[in-house]
Parts: sequence; C-alpha cells; structure tokens
Amino acid sequence: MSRLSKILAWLFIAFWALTALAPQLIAPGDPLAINPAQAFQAPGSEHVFGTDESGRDIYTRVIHGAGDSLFIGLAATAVGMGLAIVLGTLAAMAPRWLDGIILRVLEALYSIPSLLLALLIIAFTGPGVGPAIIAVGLSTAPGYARLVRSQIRTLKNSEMLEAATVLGRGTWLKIRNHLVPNALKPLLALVTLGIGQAVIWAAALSFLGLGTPPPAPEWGAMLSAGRTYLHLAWWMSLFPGLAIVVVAAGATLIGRALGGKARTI
Amino acid sequence: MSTESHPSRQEPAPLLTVSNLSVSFGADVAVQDVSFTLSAGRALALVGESGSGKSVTARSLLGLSGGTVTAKTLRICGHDGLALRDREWQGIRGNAVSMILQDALTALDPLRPVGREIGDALKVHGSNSRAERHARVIEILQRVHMPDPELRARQRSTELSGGMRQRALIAQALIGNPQVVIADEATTALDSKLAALVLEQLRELKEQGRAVLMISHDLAQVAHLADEIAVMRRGKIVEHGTAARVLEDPQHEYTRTLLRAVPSGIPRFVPLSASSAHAAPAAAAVNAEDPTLALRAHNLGKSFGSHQAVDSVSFELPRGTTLGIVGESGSGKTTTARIVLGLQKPDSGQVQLLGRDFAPGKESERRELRRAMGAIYQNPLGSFDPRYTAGQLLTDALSEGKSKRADGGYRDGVEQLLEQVELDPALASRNPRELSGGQRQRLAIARALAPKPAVLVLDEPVSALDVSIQATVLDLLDRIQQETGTSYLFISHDLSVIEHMSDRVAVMTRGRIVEQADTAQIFGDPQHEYTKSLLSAMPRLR
Amino acid sequence: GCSSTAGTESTQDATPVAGGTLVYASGDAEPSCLDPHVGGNYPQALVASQYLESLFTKDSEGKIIPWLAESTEVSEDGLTRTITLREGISFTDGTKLTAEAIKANIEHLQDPDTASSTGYLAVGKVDQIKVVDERTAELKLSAPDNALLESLSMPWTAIQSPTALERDQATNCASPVGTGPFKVESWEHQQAVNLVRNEDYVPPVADASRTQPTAYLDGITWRFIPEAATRYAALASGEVDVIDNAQPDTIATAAQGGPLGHLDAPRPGASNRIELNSSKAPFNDAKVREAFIRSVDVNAGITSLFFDTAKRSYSLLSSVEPLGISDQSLFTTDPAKANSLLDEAGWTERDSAGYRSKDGKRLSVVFPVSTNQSVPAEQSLFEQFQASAKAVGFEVKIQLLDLSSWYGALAEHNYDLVSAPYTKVGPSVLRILYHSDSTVPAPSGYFANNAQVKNPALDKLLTDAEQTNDEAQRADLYAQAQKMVLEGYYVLPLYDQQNHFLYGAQVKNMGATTSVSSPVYTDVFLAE
Amino acid sequence: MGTLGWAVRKIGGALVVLWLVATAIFIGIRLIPGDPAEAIMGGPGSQASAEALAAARAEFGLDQPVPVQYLMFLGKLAQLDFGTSYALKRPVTEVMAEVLPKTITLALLALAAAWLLALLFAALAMRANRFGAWLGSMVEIVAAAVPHFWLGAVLIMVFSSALGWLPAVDNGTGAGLVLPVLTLALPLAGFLTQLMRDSLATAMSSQFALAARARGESRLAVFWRHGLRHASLPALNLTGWAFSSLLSGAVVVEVIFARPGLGRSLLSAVLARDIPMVTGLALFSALVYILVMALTEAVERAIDPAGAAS
Ligand SMILES: Nc1ncnc2c1ncn2[C@@H]1O[C@H](COP(=O)(O)OP(=O)(O)OP(=O)(O)O)[C@@H](O)[C@H]1O
Ligand SMILES: Nc1ncnc2c1ncn2[C@@H]1O[C@H](COP(=O)(O)OP(=O)(O)OP(=O)(O)O)[C@@H](O)[C@H]1O
Ligand SMILES: [Mg+2]
Ligand SMILES: [Mg+2]
Repeated sequence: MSRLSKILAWLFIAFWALTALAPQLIAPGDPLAINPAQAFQAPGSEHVFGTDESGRDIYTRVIHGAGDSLFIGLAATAVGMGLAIVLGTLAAMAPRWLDGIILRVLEALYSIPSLLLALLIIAFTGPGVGPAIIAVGLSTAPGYARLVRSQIRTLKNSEMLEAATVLGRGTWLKIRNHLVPNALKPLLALVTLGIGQAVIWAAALSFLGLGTPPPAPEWGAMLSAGRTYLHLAWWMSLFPGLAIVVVAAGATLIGRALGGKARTI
Repeated sequence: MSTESHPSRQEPAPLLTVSNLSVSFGADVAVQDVSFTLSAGRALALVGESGSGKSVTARSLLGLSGGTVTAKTLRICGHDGLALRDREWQGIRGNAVSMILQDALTALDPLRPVGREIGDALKVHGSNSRAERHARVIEILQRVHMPDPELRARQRSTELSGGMRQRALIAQALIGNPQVVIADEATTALDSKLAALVLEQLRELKEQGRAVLMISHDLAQVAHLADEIAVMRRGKIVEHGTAARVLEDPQHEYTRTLLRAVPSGIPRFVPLSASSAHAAPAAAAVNAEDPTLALRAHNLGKSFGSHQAVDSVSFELPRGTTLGIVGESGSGKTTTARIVLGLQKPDSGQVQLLGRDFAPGKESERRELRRAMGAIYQNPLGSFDPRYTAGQLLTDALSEGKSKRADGGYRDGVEQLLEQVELDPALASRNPRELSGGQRQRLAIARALAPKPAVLVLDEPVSALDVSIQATVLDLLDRIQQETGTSYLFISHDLSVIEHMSDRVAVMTRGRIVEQADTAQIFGDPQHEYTKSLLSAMPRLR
Repeated sequence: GCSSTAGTESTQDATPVAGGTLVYASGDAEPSCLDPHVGGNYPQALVASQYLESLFTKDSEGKIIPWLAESTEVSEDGLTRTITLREGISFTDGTKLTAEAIKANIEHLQDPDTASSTGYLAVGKVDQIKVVDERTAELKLSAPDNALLESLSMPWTAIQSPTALERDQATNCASPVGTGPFKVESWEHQQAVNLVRNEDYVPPVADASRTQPTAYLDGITWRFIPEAATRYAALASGEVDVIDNAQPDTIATAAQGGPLGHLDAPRPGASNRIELNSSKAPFNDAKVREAFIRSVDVNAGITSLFFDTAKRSYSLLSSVEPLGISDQSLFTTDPAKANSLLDEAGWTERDSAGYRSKDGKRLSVVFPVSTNQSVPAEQSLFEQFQASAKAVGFEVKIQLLDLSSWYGALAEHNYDLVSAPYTKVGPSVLRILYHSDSTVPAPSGYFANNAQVKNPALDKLLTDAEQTNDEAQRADLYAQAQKMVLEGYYVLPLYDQQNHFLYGAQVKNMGATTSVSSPVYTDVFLAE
Repeated sequence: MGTLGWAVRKIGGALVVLWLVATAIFIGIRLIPGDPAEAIMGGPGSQASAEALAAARAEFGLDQPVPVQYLMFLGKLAQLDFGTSYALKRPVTEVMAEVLPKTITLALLALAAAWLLALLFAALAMRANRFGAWLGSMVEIVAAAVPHFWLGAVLIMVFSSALGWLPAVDNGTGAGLVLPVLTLALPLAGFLTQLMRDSLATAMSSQFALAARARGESRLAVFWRHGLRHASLPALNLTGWAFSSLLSGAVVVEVIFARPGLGRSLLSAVLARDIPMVTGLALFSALVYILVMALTEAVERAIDPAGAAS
C-alpha cells in the first residue's frame, strides 16, 4: 500500500467517522426539520443536494444518515465476524467430526441467499433495525467463518508453525505470537470489504421497508422514499445512492489495500 | 528449411549468429554485447550465476525477451531477427527455433492435457488434422522415452512427475522439428538419474544434427555435452571457448570461482568459495571419541494409507559429525526428517537425542530437549513469520518467544548470530522477503543456531540455490560445525553435495536405507545396485 | 354499470374503432381472489367492474338507478324490497340471469365460508330472499334500510352466475363469472389477469350513440406493477395504456398538458382522514385530541406533496356524497391553541427530548401506517405531521407496517392514530364507522370504528337516519351525526380518497365509472 | 475420488443441509411469541378464522407433543408437501412451480451477462496502459459497490423514461428482460472482473504462457487457450456465491421491475407472515443453491480435474 493511498484511506475513514459521530460539525442543520414550502428544490446554492418532498435538506440528511447507515453496517459485520471467528476457529481446531458438523451448519446458512435469509429471519422477528442487523450479520457469517477456518487451518499446518514447534514454543506462545496475529490481518481486510457490502444489504432492507423506520435519514430509507419521485426529483435518489456507493467502494479499496480479495462476502 | 536432410558434418553452417546483443528493461541492462555463433550439430553452453542474463539472452533468440533488444547481428536460421515482425516471429518459433523453458513445474498449463499442449505447436504451424496431431504427439513422446505416452498425453502436468514433465517439455520443443533447440536449465530441478536421462536426450538432438543452446549454472552438468562454453556474468560473456579449454584452463577469475563451487570430489572442509575465510581442514576437530551419540534413530516406520513412506530406517549420528541422507525424490527423506524432529508421529521406532528419548512421545515432555535440535528447510521463507524482520526473528529465537523487540536486551545476541552466519548486521531491519535466497538461508541457519543446538537437521538446505551461492552456504555450514561441534543430519538429492558434506552417507530409496557407510566407501566402492546406478548418473567434473 | 361521472378530462372524441388489447397497470397488491364477494377491497372492485355487474348503479348526478335490475320497490314498513330483473341477459357461462341469481349471490355473501367483509356488511339487514318468479325476488329485511340500493350498486355485491358460484372457492376466485362486457380468460399469478371481450354482452341500458353493443376492446391485460416509478415509466414509454394510483407529481405533469390523459375519480363513502383512538390515553381527553388536530399543518403538506391534485377536506364524507357537511373552522392550524389546550389537559412538563409529559409519562402516540393503503405522498404527509406535532410536544411514533401487521396492530388496539380508508356508496358509511356497535370486532376480527366513538346519542341518530323514508329527515339526521363526530375531534379529515388514473393519448373515451368510482371500459377504445 | 462417490457425498451433504434449514425454520416458528397456529397463518393481523386455525393446528399437529410435530413437519417436507399459502390461498408448490423458473431464468441470464461483461472487461484491461488499468479497476470497484435498487431505478430513468429504448416492464418480447438482467449483472460483473483480472494477469505472465508463445502461438491464442481458462477458475469458484447473490438481488429487481418471481413472492410472503410459503421458498432456494454449487463443482472438476488451481 503506497504512502499516498494510506493517507487517503485514513482520511476517508476519518471523514466518515467524523460524519457518523458528529454530523452537526459538517452539516449544522436539523435533518428532520420540515419545510413544505421548500419541497422538491433542485440542488443549488441554498441546498447543495436539493430538498426532499417535505422540504428537508438532503445534504443534511445524507450526512446525518451516515451514523445510522454505518452503524448498521458495522454492527452487522461485527455480528457476522464475531460468529465467524468463534465458528471458524472452532471448526479449524476441532476434531474432524465436529468440523464436519460446523461446516454443514455453515453451508446451511450459506445455502440461503443473504437477502432471502434476512427476509426469513424478519419473517420470524418482524421488521426493524435490530432484526436487520442480526439478519445481515447472520447471512454474512458463513462466508467469513469459512475464511477464518481455512486461514487458521493453513496457518496451523504451515512450516512457520512447525518451525516454532522445532524451536520449542508451547501451544500458547504459538497461538499468541503467530496464529492469531497472522490470521487477523487478512480478516481485517475482509472486514473492511464486508462493511461495504453490509451497508448495501442493510440499505436494501430499509429500501424494502424492513429496516430503519422513517423519518430517520438512513440512506436506504431515503432511497426508498426518493424512488417514488424519480421522475420529479432525481436528486432525492442520487445522493443517498452515491453515499452508499462511495462508502462501499471506499471500503473495498481499503480492504484491497490491506490485502483482501473481493470474495466470500 | 528441411530438417530431415542431414547437414554436412564437415562444414556446419551457423544457424545462430549473434553479435553485440544487448537487452535492457528500462534503465536496467540485463544483457550487454553478447556475441556467439552456433552451428548445426553443435552444442553451446551458457553458464553463469542466477540473474546473469542467460534466460534473457535465450528469450531474445525467440523474440520474446520482453525488453528492448539491440544487436549488430541477430540471424536465426537465415532470418534476420532484428527485422522480423511479430507475425513472422510466430512462424519461426517452435518451427526453426524452440525452447525448453526453465521451470518444468510451471511451463505447462496445469489446466490442459499435456498432449494438447504439445500438439498446439503443430496446430500453429500446420493444418494437421486432430488425429494426425495426436499421432505425432504420441510419436514424439515415445521418442523422449515417456512411459505410457497415450495415458500421459491425456493427463495434465500436475499428474506427472518432475522427470515426466521435463520430458513433456522437451517433446513440446521437438515436435516442430526445429533446427535450434534452447534448453534453459533443463536438468536443474531433477535428481541425478533423471538429469542424466535428459542430458542423454539433448545429446541425441545434437547427434541428429540440431544446434543445442544449453543453459545452466552448473558446469558439471554441461561438461559432457557442450562443445563450447560461454560464461556469463552480469549480462556479459566473460569467457568463451571450447569446453575442454574452459574447464581445464579457465582464464577468467569468475570461471574459476564457478568451477571451484562444484562440490563433487572436493574433500570435506575444503572451502568451495573464494570468499570463505576459514582455511584448510582442521580435520580432527571432530571429537569422534565422544561416547554419546548426538542422534539415534531406530527402526523408524511410517505409512500414508497403503503407501510405506519410511520403512525400518535406523541410523546413528555421532557428535560433531555429519550424516548425509541421499535418495531420489519421494524416497522418504523428508518424512524421516520430520519423524526425527518430532513433527510426525512414526508408526514404529524411536528417536533418541543425546541419549534421551525424543520421539515418539508427548510434545510437552520433549520441549526441554527441543533446544538441542534445530532445523533448516529448503525454503526458509515459509518457516518465517511473515510479519517479522530478520532481527525480530532472531530476537524471538533468542528470547524463546518472549520478545520480538529488535532493540531490546537481545541486541548483542542478534548481532553475534548475524556475524556468525556472515550477514551484515544492517540487514536486521529487513523483512526476509527482501533478502536474496542465500541470505535467507543464512538467516535460517542463524535462527537455528540461537539455542546452541547439538544437532541440526538440514532438509535440502541448498537445493534452491545456484552453485556459487550454494558453495558459500556449504562453506558456512562447514565452518559452524568446526567451531561449534554441531552434528548435522544432512538431506539432499544432490550426490556431489552429500559427498562433500558428509562423514557417513545413507542411501535411501522407496522408504528404506539400502546402504549406509563412510562417505569414501559409498562413493569409492558402492555395494548396493541402487547406489551404483545413482553414482553412474552423477555428473563429474573431476 | 355506467355513465360518466367525475371524469375531469374524459375524451369523448373520435369515432370508436374496435380492436386492440388495453394494458392496465395497477399499483395495488394483486388480489388473492378475483371474486369481490370474498373479502372485498378496492383493488378487487377495480378489476371486477370489468366482468361483473351490479343490480343498481349511479348516474352522473349521483342518483341510484337500476342496472341489471329493471325496477324495484319497497314496502310501506320498509321491510320488504322487491327487485325485478331485466330480460335477455345471460352470464358468460351461458346461465340466464334470473331471480335465483339474486338469492344465490346474497346467500353467497352471507355464507361465513365466503369470508366476505364489505359485501357481508352491505347486505347485513337482508334476512331472507324469496324468489317470486323468474325475474322477481323479494328481500325480507330485519330493519328498514334506505341504503340498500346504494349497497347493491357496489361491485362487492355484484351478481355472479349461480352455476359458477357452486364451484369451489378456489376455482371461483380464479375465474368468476358475471354478465360484464369482459370475462376472465386467464390469470397469470403475480403478473396479469387476462380479460377478453364478452362477445354476447347485452348492455342493460341501451346507448344509441354506440356503434356496437359489446366493448370495443378485444381485451384488457390487467397487470400489477407496485413500483410507482416503474408504473409511470411504463406508461410514459407506451408499454401500458392506463395506470392507477398515479403519483401526485406525475398527475400534475399530465394536467399541465402533455400527451397523458387524467381521470380523477374520488371514491364515495368516507373521506380520507386520520382517526384518533378515544378509548385510551392520551386521546381519551377531547382537549388532547383537539390539540393534536390544531398542531398539525395539513394544508401546507397537501399543497407541496399533492401538487393541487387533492383538495383539502373538512368533512367525514367524500365530496361526491351529497349529504356530507364540512366545517373548516374546527380544523384550522393553531399551535398556540394546541399548546394552551395541552397545558389545560395537564401535559405541562417537558422532557429532555422536548416532548410534553404528565406524571413522568411522555405525551406519545402510536401511529401504525399501512404501506399498502397509504401512498408515499400520504406517508410523507404523516411524517410532516410528526414533525409539526413535535413542536407542541407530541411524540408521534410512525410505524410503517404491511397490511397484515397493520390489521394486527388495530386488532390489538395498539394505535392512537390511524388512517383507514372505507369506501361505501352513500352516507350510511357513517353508521359503519361511528356506531358503537362497530367497536366490537366482527367475527373476522375487524372493527370499523377506529376512533372508538361510543355515544348512545350518536348511535340513535345513525340508526334512525338509516330507517327513515323521508329524504329531508335523512339528510338532517346525518348532518347532526356528522356534526357530533366532527366537534368531538375524533377525526382529522384530509382529502377525498384519491383515485387517479393516467392514460396514454391513444386511449379514448375514458371516464365512465361504477358507483364506487372504479372505471369501466365498455366504451373505451384504442386509437391507431 | 470417483465421480460416483463424489455424487453420493454431494447428495448426502445436500440432504443434511436441507434438513438443517428445515429444522431452523421449525425452531423459528416455535420462537414466534403467541399461538403457533396463528403465527403460521400470518400472525394476529391475518384475522384467521377459527376454522382456519383449527385446520392449521391439525395440519401441523400442534396439539401433539413437540417431537411428534417435528417429525410431522419433516415428513410433509419429505413428501414435497409444503401446505397451502394462506395469503395466496394456493398450494405452495404450485406457486413455486410458477415463480422458480422465472427467477432462475433471470439469475442465469444475469450470470451469463456478468460473465461476458467481466471477460470483456478483463480482456480490455489487459491491453490498457497504466492509467487505463487504474481507471478500469475504479470502474470495477464502483460497479461492485452499486446497490441493485439504485441501479435499477437509474436504468429505468435513463433507458426507459428518458430515451425510451427499452421497456421498464416485461411485455412478453424478452426486451423487458434487458434492464433487470443488466441491473443484476453490472455489480456482479464488477466483482468478477476484479477476480478475473488478477488471475488473467498471472496466467498471461506465467511460464506456460511464455512456453506457448515460444512454440509460436499468437498473443490472442494464448489469451483464448490459457488466459481465459485460468481467469475463469476463480470466478467459477465463486459462481455458487454469485448465483446466491443474484437470488438476493432478484428480490429487489423483481420488485422494481414488477417481475413475478421467487424474490418478490418471498418478500410478500414475509410481509404477510405467510409461514408455509416462507418455508417452501427458503427450502427451494437452498435446494437451487445446492444444485448450482454441485454444478459449478462439476464444471470445475472438468476444467481442473487435479485441483491444480486450488
Ligand atoms: N521481464 C523482465 N523485466 C525486467 N527485468 C527482467 C525481466 N526479465 C529478466 N529481467 C532481469 O534481467 C536479469 C537477467 O535475468 P535472467 O532471467 O536472464 O537470469 P538468468 O541468468 O536466467 O538467471 P537464473 O539462473 O536465475 O535463471 C535479471 O536481473 C532479471 O531481474
Ligand atoms: N502427509 C503426507 N500424506 C501422504 N503422503 C505423504 C505425506 N508426506 C509424504 N508423503 C509421501 O511419502 C513419500 C515420501 O515423501 P518424502 O517427502 O519423505 O520424500 P522425499 O524423499 O523428501 O522427496 P523429495 O526429494 O521430493 O523432497 C512420497 O511418496 C510422498 O508422496
Ligand atoms: Mg534463467
Ligand atoms: Mg523432501
């Protein structure tokens, strides 16, 4: 990763972190403040991203929506990754029969496409942010888990660990000094890649009306509202859509820079 | 140009004429002012260390150098190589001039049947029918002594052994009936028996009246085939003459270095490289009187499924000495080493280290003993944690895993180790990936030496290195043994290396040790048939 | 059944040409049954109006006139209704239209297995049906019902072939058989219902201006395209000919000229309104109800969101109901008044989030919104209410729910505000919506009195209004009843139930609708 | 490993997976608070009649002990009896027979389109200069980051409303498939290109490519015979995943483009809490996924019998 792209990556992360944590610094307005008289204003000097059907400023909403959208993406990835680390490590370290069982369970989870699995879970839990997080998390977990498993298995059988054995290192030292740190790095890359996808899936659920309820400025929900006015006010769809694309593409870039591959998500 | 006609032996017309060939990649000049001619029925060997520009020179003769080519003359079978356009080059390649690529493992597409790969050469140049092509492929495979050609043609390269792949590559180069055959390190990766077979085939080519350009870093390999030898260094030909002249009366210092680096026939502890500081044999430094054995393996056995990889292997390694294990690929050398190291549980047998039970047994019980035994692998990179710098690796080894801070209390120890293996202490901050092959192997040795072991198990420690680097590493190992009295279990498929390094030699085949004796005995008066066949295939300079 | 009603820009031009299949794109959810007796919602009425006809219909003045029926009369005591059918009309399965059909259809509606809700309520007072002769039936009523003809004019009580009704429900749902200008040919689920012309159609009321008695169109492809933008794109690019549930912005565009035609057909019955659940805190206090109603700025929202396609209503009833009264003064936006009302009602504290509270309890109201029944513009309007109610200290929790969960929320009384459309011809809808009987869930679990108005005086007014034979008295009773509800601040009227259609320039003669404002296509043709 | 043994193991594995999915759904139904019969019929909002509830109770054996219920549930599934969708009032199998082919057609077309686009793009990228390569990789990454629901809307806006080139909804001519297929294919193509380009570059700079050139093959021939084969392997490896992501995307695309299919059915079944329908669709999509996985594995075995690339 070159120096410049490293700096850019950190700037990118810092920008979104700031946006998520202190949106009022970047967009001082109230994302919920309505002004019917100002509805459907095209992007211009007063409203850089235009206004929506209730006269709310889209720029303010996109910025304030970052918190919700990113939180869902991060939380879902955390759920998926947490589960994956437990299951993947267990499978890699476990005896063959247990490994087999865990693999089947993962395959079962994997066999239902992400969004369908999310829908399935919502069929039982009802819609909402919590279920959306769990649903997206669960549906991404098997992909991660397989990677964790193969990662740890490869490391476990690597010459590096053999060399450590020959040098007389105990199990704990091998895990602490070699296994965990080496397994973690590609996972970090993967997580970064995964966050982008999680943001998209979570937005998809909101888009389908199963995620964040209005009037919260979550990007998927904004898009969902905007698509109705596609012919009248394209900007209502464009900017939240762009925000999703920018975050997802940025996450991919950073993930790739960290050495991730665009797979298993 | 008809290839069936035999050109006259008396006046061999030059098929290749190269003068003042230079190839550069951007600012890097890989080949500079190389000139030679090569006539039908003759063989020219290009010899030199890794990176000296041999392959680039060869690729330029096919118009595939990948860099910027300039030359005064570049004539290939009557074509002016400097004027050819890509389409015309395609008409010559495989047809007039063909090349056996350096790395047999990767020079065949693992996803396509070998027969198709070979047949493609015909497809390019003629409009043969499928059946015709197949017939020709089988015929050419028979000619290179491929066992069961019909089956092999259908298989993919991954299903073929190393020797078979090499033969498939030769077949691929021959099927177009080229006048000029370039063989780039065609024997390097092979054990001596296979290498002899390939050399034999190259000789056949020469006798058929083709011109052979042979590339190698090992003078011994080329000694018996080449009519002429050109020695390359840093992109230039430093010496060029008939084979006999270059081998017997080398003019250039570098040629001499290369010659000396070939270990066969050089007695133990005599340095192979000029740079090595240590002097002649302190021969009796070996404390053979020490009553305890460093290592004792008794009746080791291990099978994978129905395959008996190691079968009743026993040996003893006295302190301060070297036991060489030699054998063809797949004979069970590595498996034996892994059992000895306690990495693989044997089906039967025991290993004792310094008189104490080592393997099999519980890992926790032998952890104490582990410090007395170290290991060196063929590819050291895989055994390093990729996150560690050289200094951190050594700190980790010295601190027994407690620290990896290179600037901590282990700094002096690290410097000492680096000095011991003749590495610049400045390299401590580098990642091993940024080191050369020889430097990496030195680092591996340094790490293994950190706990001051009594025994080192070395599995093909120099097989990935070219002769001159190999020489320096072997010299280093010699020196360390003399200074520290460490015992070596030295594994290699290279007879000349084993001969140079070992006090005793065990010859393995199919999992068994068929003969075990003092080095002189094995090389002077082999008893077992297998040993004899191995030795007869061994290329010798002296 | 039909005559042009509210069509604003109906195109009565050009000479009709026969032929062509019209593609209709509906934004409603696909019905699970094409027989509007089963359940009985508006999407069913929209499609069923093409193949089923009713005994009565409404003329352009809004007067009920006979359609399949030729004449009707009611006994002095109002308990016996005699209906005589026209001659020469047959169902598309060949069955002749006889009095038996009336009996079979009303019994079908009343059969619990049919699971009818709308039609079931409409014929609720019919006790017995007596077939007098081939063309005459007598309905015996449990109480006088001056809304019966209005009820029988609706598609939910349309007359189907008695032979066909004897088939099992699944079959009848897939291919109901009526007397209409079209018949159901096939139903590709999730995609389209294919209707073809009924070649033997006999218009009950002859129209001299027509060149042929049957419909001009060869058929109608009735598609379901729930995405508003996609539906409009399909119309704009000519892939479909007519769309319903048109978005306000697209209607406005069409109205400003341009190639698209617009049919505005407000539904009869109730206006579109928000009901306040008066059965529990905080809306069990009339002051709080008024405060909420005064706090929200309805007009600004309607202007910006509906682009002048919807007119503000101050009435409980649709603007097409002649007996509706309205009172604008009750509904003016007045945050100051809202604040003082809330102070009076004891909601004086403010919590950290700026909401009012009383005894530590936040002034919070739950507003389940059905995404199937409220168009996006309406959902946005509710969001604006949420924002403006917040200014006076209300916390409005909007829950966007699918129909099933929405019914669930209602059934569990888990709502303080709700917007539930109800379409019925005539002012008798008021009894269904505000009589205390309607707070008791029907066997189906649904209760229509979402405001939970329980007022014996109101009950009496509504019952009497339905039984009187005197038109003037009826109007007066209904006016009193409406006043009572309006002044109790149980309801915040918004606008008529929107029913907008857009159609391509090639579609001619759009405009005729049934009594519930669902368009019929007997006269419609496609110009080349 | 013989082909027969492989097939037997695949089928066994598939059955186990289906069994696990079914079990999870069974547990899920039990976890819904309230009356399970009501839950099966769509929750309190469905206003299921007493008779309907009784019928559901009988059908699912809800009056029996839980293990018996479980066995009955599995038994029915084993007979491919998924019951009746209470929302659509039609047998679940009938609905699935209708929607599955449509979604699978859509997904397969999208998969093919994505592959084509990816190959094309990867091939173009081979020839590009540094800036071109950088631009190409940006395009891929952005394409892969575009949500279906946004892309679909934009495509309708541009190609249907503004330009009028392509229909927004299916009119039976197949032209209506173009936009939905593109909507699904573009992001996937972005993903696939990222994968393919790496392996294509590796293959084209490998020794065997050099060997092929050395025997006289043209650059294009090397690309066709070797490059593509190697580039397709990692992408093929991901086809199971890709197909599954297409099924996910189909939910959104079917909604936006008003196409009948598995995704839209599942969405409406979920919205209506139509548990029999949800169960059937979930199991069937799992089955489809398993079949696709087995199929791609078979293709992989054909291209690379020795597993050289893995
Ligand atoms: N395509 C290329 N681009 C840039 N540099 C190259 C390229 N090919 C070769 N070189 C450089 O040219 C020099 C000569 O390489 P070459 O492969 O000819 O060495 P060699 O003598 O064949 O070595 P070896 O014994 O390891 O095969 C090396 O320094 C190498 O790094
Ligand atoms: N883990 C294993 N599982 C199955 N077979 C194995 C395993 N390890 C080694 N073998 C087999 O045991 C035999 C001996 O292998 P080993 O690696 O010891 O040979 P070697 O003499 O070191 O060969 P080389 O010179 O190629 O390194 C080979 O046939 C090999 O395929
Ligand atoms: Mg080379
Ligand atoms: Mg080995």
